[in-house]
Amino acid sequence: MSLQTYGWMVLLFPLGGTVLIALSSQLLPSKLHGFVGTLAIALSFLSAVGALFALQDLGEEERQVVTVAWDYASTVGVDAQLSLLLDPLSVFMALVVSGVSTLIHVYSLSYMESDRGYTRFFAYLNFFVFSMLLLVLAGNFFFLIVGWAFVGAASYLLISFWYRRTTATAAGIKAFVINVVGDVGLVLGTYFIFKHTGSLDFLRAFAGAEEIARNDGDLVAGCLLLLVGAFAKSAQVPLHTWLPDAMEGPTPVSALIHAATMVTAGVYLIARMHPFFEQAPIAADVGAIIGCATLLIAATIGLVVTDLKRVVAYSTMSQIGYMIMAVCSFAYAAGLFHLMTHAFFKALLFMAAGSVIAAMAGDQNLDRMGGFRRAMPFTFGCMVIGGLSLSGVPPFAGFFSKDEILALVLAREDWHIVLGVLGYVGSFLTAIYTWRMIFRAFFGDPVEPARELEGGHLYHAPEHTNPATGEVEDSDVGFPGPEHHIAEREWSMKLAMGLLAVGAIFSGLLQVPKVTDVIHKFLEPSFHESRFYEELEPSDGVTWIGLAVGALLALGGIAIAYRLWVKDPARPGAIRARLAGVHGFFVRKWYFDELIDTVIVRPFAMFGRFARDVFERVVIDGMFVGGPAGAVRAGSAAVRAVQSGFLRYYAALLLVGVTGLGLYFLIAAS
Amino acid sequence: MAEVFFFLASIGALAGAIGTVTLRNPFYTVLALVCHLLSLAALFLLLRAEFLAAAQVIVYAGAVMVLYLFVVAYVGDGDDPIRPAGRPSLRWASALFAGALFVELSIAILGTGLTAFGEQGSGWFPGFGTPGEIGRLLLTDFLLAFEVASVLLLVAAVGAVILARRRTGLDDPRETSVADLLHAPQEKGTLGDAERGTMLEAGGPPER
Amino acid sequence: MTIHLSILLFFPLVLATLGAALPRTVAPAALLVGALVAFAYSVLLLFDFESGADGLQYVTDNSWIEELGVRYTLGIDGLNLWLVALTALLFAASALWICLRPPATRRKLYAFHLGLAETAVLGAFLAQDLILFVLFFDLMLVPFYFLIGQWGTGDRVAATFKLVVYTLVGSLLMLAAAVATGTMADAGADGATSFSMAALAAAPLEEDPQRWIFAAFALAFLIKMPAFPFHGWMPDGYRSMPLPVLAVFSGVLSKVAAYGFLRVALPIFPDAVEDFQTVILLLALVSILYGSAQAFTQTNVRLILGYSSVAQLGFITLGIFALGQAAGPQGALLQMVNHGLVVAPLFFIAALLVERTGSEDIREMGGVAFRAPILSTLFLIVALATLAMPGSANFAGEFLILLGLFNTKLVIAIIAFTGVAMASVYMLRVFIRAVHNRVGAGVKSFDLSVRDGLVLVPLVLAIIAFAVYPQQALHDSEPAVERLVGGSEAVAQAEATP
Amino acid sequence: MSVEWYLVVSALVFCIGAGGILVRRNPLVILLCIELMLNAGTLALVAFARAHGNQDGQIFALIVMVVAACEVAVGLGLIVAIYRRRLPIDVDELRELQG
Repeated sequence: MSLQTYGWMVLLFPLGGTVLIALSSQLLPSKLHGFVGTLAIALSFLSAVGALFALQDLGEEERQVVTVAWDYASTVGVDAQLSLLLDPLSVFMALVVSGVSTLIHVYSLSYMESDRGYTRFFAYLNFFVFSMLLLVLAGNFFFLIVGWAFVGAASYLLISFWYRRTTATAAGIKAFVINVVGDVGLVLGTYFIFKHTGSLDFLRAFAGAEEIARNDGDLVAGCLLLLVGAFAKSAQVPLHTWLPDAMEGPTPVSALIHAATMVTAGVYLIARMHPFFEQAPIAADVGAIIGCATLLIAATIGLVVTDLKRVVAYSTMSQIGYMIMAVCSFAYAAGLFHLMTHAFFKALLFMAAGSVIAAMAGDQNLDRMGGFRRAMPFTFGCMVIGGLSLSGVPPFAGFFSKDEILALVLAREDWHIVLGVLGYVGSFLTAIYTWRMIFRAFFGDPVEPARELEGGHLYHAPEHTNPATGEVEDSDVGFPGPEHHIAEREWSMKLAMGLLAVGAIFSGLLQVPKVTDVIHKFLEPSFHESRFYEELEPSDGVTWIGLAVGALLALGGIAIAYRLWVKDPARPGAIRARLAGVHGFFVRKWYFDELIDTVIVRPFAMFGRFARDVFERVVIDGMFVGGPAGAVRAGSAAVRAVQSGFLRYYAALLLVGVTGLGLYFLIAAS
Repeated sequence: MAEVFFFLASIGALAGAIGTVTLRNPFYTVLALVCHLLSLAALFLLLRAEFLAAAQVIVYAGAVMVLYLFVVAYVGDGDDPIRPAGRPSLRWASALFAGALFVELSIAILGTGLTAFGEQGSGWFPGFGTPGEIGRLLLTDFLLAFEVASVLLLVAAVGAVILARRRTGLDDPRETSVADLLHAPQEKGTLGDAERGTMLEAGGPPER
Repeated sequence: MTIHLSILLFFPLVLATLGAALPRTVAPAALLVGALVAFAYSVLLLFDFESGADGLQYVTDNSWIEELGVRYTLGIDGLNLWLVALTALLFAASALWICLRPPATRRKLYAFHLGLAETAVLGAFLAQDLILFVLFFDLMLVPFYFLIGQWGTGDRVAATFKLVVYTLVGSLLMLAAAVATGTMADAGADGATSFSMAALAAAPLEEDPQRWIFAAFALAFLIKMPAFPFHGWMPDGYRSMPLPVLAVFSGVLSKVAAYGFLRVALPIFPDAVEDFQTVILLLALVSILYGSAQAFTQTNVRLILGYSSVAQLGFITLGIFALGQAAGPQGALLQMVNHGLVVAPLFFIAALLVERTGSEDIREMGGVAFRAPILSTLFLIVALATLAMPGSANFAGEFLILLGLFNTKLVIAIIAFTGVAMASVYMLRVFIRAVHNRVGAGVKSFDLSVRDGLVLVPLVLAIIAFAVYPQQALHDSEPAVERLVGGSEAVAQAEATP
Repeated sequence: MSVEWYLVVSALVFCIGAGGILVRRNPLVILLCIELMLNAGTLALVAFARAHGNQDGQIFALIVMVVAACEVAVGLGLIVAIYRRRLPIDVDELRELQG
C-alpha cells in the first residue's frame, strides 16, 4: 500500500470506530464497544507504522507528500481542500498520538468498566483520537483548524463526561471556550498569512513565506495570533486556566488529553509553522519567553496544590512550557523529542494516579493519602519510574530530552541564556514537586483505603461525593459506580502502564548527545528550509556541563523532597506558615482565574444583563418598537374618538365631505 | 300645459319631502312620503317613463309604504322630538351644509352645458319608456343586472327574516348572532389548562 | 425534461388549498404532499442546474400587468438555487411535523396558511421582477399573521400587533421604493417603465435617489432579518409563535431579507451601497455583539435561539457587505443555507425538550442526556454546527465571510471574531443546561420517539452531509457572486477614475 | 320645459332628505329620509334618460328601486329586531359600535 493510503487509513479507523460505536450503541453489549474502540485505534497505530515505513522508502527530498481527497471549500481564490500532508513531522506525531492513545484505550478497558457511560466514553475517545490525528495530518490551514476545533470539542465532551457534576460541565465549557479563543487566534493568524501567501496549502504557503519581508508587520501579527492558538491549546500563560479544571474528567481522559496529545498540539503547530516563525523572530521570541514563564509559574503552583491529578496537570503545563520554549528557539527536534518522552512518562504518571484515585474511591486529595507503597507495588513502581523520568534523572528518558532543550536554548546565546538558566531552575522545582507528590501518596502511615487494599479488599466510600464540592454524586453518571473493583488488579491496566514504563525508561536512548541522533535525522526533511535546524548545535562544553547540572539538580530536588516530606513531615507546615503570603499566592494560582473573571467574564455578563434588563426595555421596546407602534396607537386613538357611535354624527361627516368635494369640483371647473 | 303639471307635481314632491322630515308622528311621516312618491310618479310620466311611473305607484307607494305603515303600527307611536345628537349646533350645521350642498348642485346644474339638450330632448321616439321597451332592455342588454337584482332581493328577504325572527330556547338572546346559524359547533382541543400558553400547545397534543 | 418554476412555486399552495377542501384529518397530509413534491422538485433542480454557467436558468417570463411594465418573471441562478432547496426542505420538515403532531384546532386553516407561506417565500426567492419580489415579500407576512394570531401562545395579540406593524412599516417603505425605482429609471426598451431586475441593474439611477431608495430597502430588510436595533418585534414574536411555524420563520424568512440585499440592493443601487457600507457593517457588527450578549443572558430557550439568530444574521450581513470581495458574499450565501439548516432543527429540539420539562426556561431543564441519548446527540451535533465549529459547513461560511471582510475592513473583522467566541458560550450554555447537569425538578426524560425522529434525523443528516461537502453550493453560486462583485468593483473603479 | 328644472327639484329633495337624516332620531324616519334621497337620485336618472333619449337611465332607476326595496326590507327587519329586544328605538341610544 502506498503512503497516501496509509495516511487515510490512520484517519479512517478512529472515525469508523466512532461512527460504529455511536450507531450500534443501543444494539451491541457495551463491553464489545470497548474492544471495538481499542481495536480501531490499534489499527490506526499500525497504519501509522505502515506510513512510517512507506515514508522511509522514499528519497529524502520526496518525503513531503500531499494527498487530496476532494475540494472542500475551494472558491474565489480560497483553496480549501480536504488534503493530508504526510511528512516526517506529521508521521512522527501520528505515531506518538496513536501509540499512546492505544495504550490509554487498553487502560480504559478496565478502568472505566463499572461506569455506566462505557459506550459513550469509547465513542468520545475514538472521536478525540480522530480529531487529533486530523490535526497533525492536515495538509492545509483549513483542516488544521478543523482538527484543532474537533480536538477542542472532543476534549469538552470528555472533560464533562460525568455531566451530572456541575463542576465537570463548568470545566468543560471553560475548556471549550478557551479553545475557541485559540481557534479564533488561529483563524485570524491564517488570514494574515493567507493575505501574503495566497494559499491555504502548507507547502505552497511555506514556499511563499520566503517572499515576505523579515519581521513584516502582518507576518508578526499572524505569527503572534498563531501563538494565541497554540497557547490556548497547550495551556500556556495566560490561557492555561482550563487545564487544571479539566481534571474533572475521568483519569484516562486526563492522561490522553492533558499529557500525551492535545496539549502538545501547540508545540506541533509552532514546529509546523517554522518557516513563518523564522521570518518573524520577534513572534518566536515572545513565544519562547512565555513558554519559559509558564514553566516557572506552573512549577510554583505544582509545589502547593493538594489535588493529586492537578499536581500532574501543572507539571504538564510546565513541561509544555519547555517544549514551547524549545520550538520557539528553533530547537525543533529537541522540542519534539521531549514531546515524545513526555507523552510516555506523563501518561504513565496519570495512569498511576488514576490507579491511586480508584483505590481512594474517587478521592483525589493528597492530604488524605499516604502509605500506598505496599498496597499497590506495581503502581508505586510506575509512579517512581515516571517521577524519575519527569525529574530528569539519568538515564531516564526525560533526562536526555530536557537537557537537549536547555543546551540548545543556551546555544542561542544572547538573552536566551537567561531562559536556559530559568529552565534549570524549573527543572529543580520539577523534581521537588514531583517527589512531594510521590512521597505524600506512597510513604508515611497507610491510610484506611491503603490498609483495606493490603487486606485484599477495595475501599468503598460510604457515599460517593464530588471531590470538588462535596456534593453527593448521582450514581447514574459518574465514576466510581457502586460496583467498582479496580486499582491495578486488572491485566489491561498493568499492560498499558508496563509498556509506558518501558517507554519512559528507554525512549531517551533515541537521542543521546553525541551518541545517537535518530529523531533529528528522521525529522530533517520536514525542516529542510529551516536556517537553524542544522546550525543550532551546542558546544561540547555546554553539552556536558548541562547534563551534569541537570542530573545534579534533579537528584538535589528529590533529596530535598525526601527531607521535607519523609524525614521531617512537620517542616512543610512551618515553611508554609512562614511564607504564608507566597503560599497563598501560589494556592490561588497566581490569581489568573480571578483576573480573567474580572477583566472579561464579569463585564461581559454585566453588559448582557444591562442589555436584557434596561436597554431592551427602554431603547428597543420604547423607542424603536414604541415609535411606529406609538404612532399607530396615537393615530388609532384619534380615529377612535371620531367613532362616537352617533349615527347622525357619521352622516354629518359624510355630508361635510360631499359638500367639500362638490366645492372642490366647482372651483376646479370654473 | 306640461309646465303646469310639472309645477304641481314638483310642489307636491317637495311638500311631501318636507313633511317627511318635519312631521313628528311617524305615521304622518309615512303618509307624507306617499304623497311625495305619487308626485314623483307624475314627474316620471312627464319625463315619458310610463313603466317606471306605474312601478313607482304600485311597488313603492303601494307595497313598500304599506310595509312601513305596518312596522309603524307594530312598533308603536314613539313621538320623536326633533333635536340634534350631541349638541344643538349640529342641527344648524346640518341645515347649513344641506343648504350649501343644494347651492352647489344648483350651480352645477344650471351653470353647465345641460341646456344644450333643448326643450324636447334629443332622441325621443314612440314607445320610449313603455313596459315593452323596458322589458326588452331588461332581457337583452341588462340581463345580468336583472338577474343580480333578483339575487339581491332574495338575499334581502332571507336577511330580513333572519333579523326579525323570533328566538326561543336561549338564555340571553343577545349572545347569539347570525354567525351561529352558519357555524358548526367549535372543535374542542384536548389540552389541559396547564398546558395552554406553552410550546406544548403549539406542538400539538402531547402523547405520553 | 424541462423544469417549470411555476409548478414549484404554486404546488404547495394548490395542495394546501385542496387540503382545505378535504376532511380535517387529511388536510396536513395534503400540505405534506405539496411540500414534499416541491422539495423533490428543488432537489431535481440541484442536480439539473448547470453550475458553471452565468446568468439565469429555467426562466419563466410572461407579461402580467402590461400597463405598469410589471412582468411575471421567475428564474434561478447561483444566488437562489440553494435557498430554494433550503426553503423546500424546511417547509417539508415543518409539514411533516404538523402531520405527525397536528394542531388541536382548525388544522385545515393551519395547513392552508403554511402552504401559502411556502409559496410566498419561494416566490420571493424566485422573482426576477422587482414588483413581483415586493409582492411575494409582503405576502409572506399574511399567513404568519394568522398563524401567530390564531395558534400562537402567550400574549399573542401584542406579539402579532408588533410583528405586523413593525414589518409592515418596512414593507410599505419598500413598496414605495420599488415603485420609485421603476418609474425613475425607466429601464425598459425605448425608455418604458420596467421592473425587471436585470434591466434595472443595467441602468442604475443617479446617486441621490439611489440613496434614499436604498435606505428604504435596507430598512425593510434589516427589520425582517432582524438586525439590531430593529429587532424589537422579535422577542415577543418568537415567544408566541407556534413551533413548526417558528422553525420555518426563523429558518427561511430572515434569509429572504439577506437574499434581498444580494438580489436587489447590491446590483441595482451600487453607489448607495458603497455610501452606506460602513453604516450597515457597523449595524451588523453591533447585531453580532448585542445578539450574543443577549443570548448569553436570556433564560427562555426560544429567546436564546432568537438572539443567536440575530447574531448569525449579523455575520451574514457582514459577508454581503464585504464589497469587492467575492469571498464575503460566497460565505454569506453558504451561511444562509447553513443557518437555516441548523436553526430549524434547533427549534424542533427545543420543542421536544420543553415537552420533557414542561417549561421553556432553561433554568428548569437539565439532565435528560441519560435517558435520552439519541436526542442529546442530535442536539449536540446541531449545537456544534450552530456555533460554527470548524468542520461544519457553518465554519466554511464564516471563514469565507470573515476572510472577505478581513481584506476590506480589518478592524470590523477582528471585532466580529469575538462573536465567534461568544457563540460557543451561549450555545454550550443552552446545551449543558438542557441536557447535562442534574435532572431538573419537573423533568420527565424519555428518548426521541420514531415520530419525532422522522423529522429530526433527516435534518441532522442534511447538516452532516453539508458539512462533509459544502463545495457544490459554493461552486454553484460562484459565477453569480463573481458577477455581483465584478459589478460593484467596476463602479468603484469608475468612481475612482474622474 | 328644460331638464334642469327636474334636476333642481331632484337636488332639493336630496338635500331635504340629507338634512332629515341629520336631525331625526327615529330610525324609521331616517329610513324614510334615505328613501327620499334615493328617489331624488331616481328622478335625476329619469330626467337624464329623457334628455339623452336613451332608456338605459330608466333601467338604472328601476334597479335603484330594487335596491331601495332591499334596503327597506333589511332596515325594517333591523327595526323589528331592535323592538323585539326591548331596546329604545332611537339612533342616539344605539351607539354600541363606538370605537
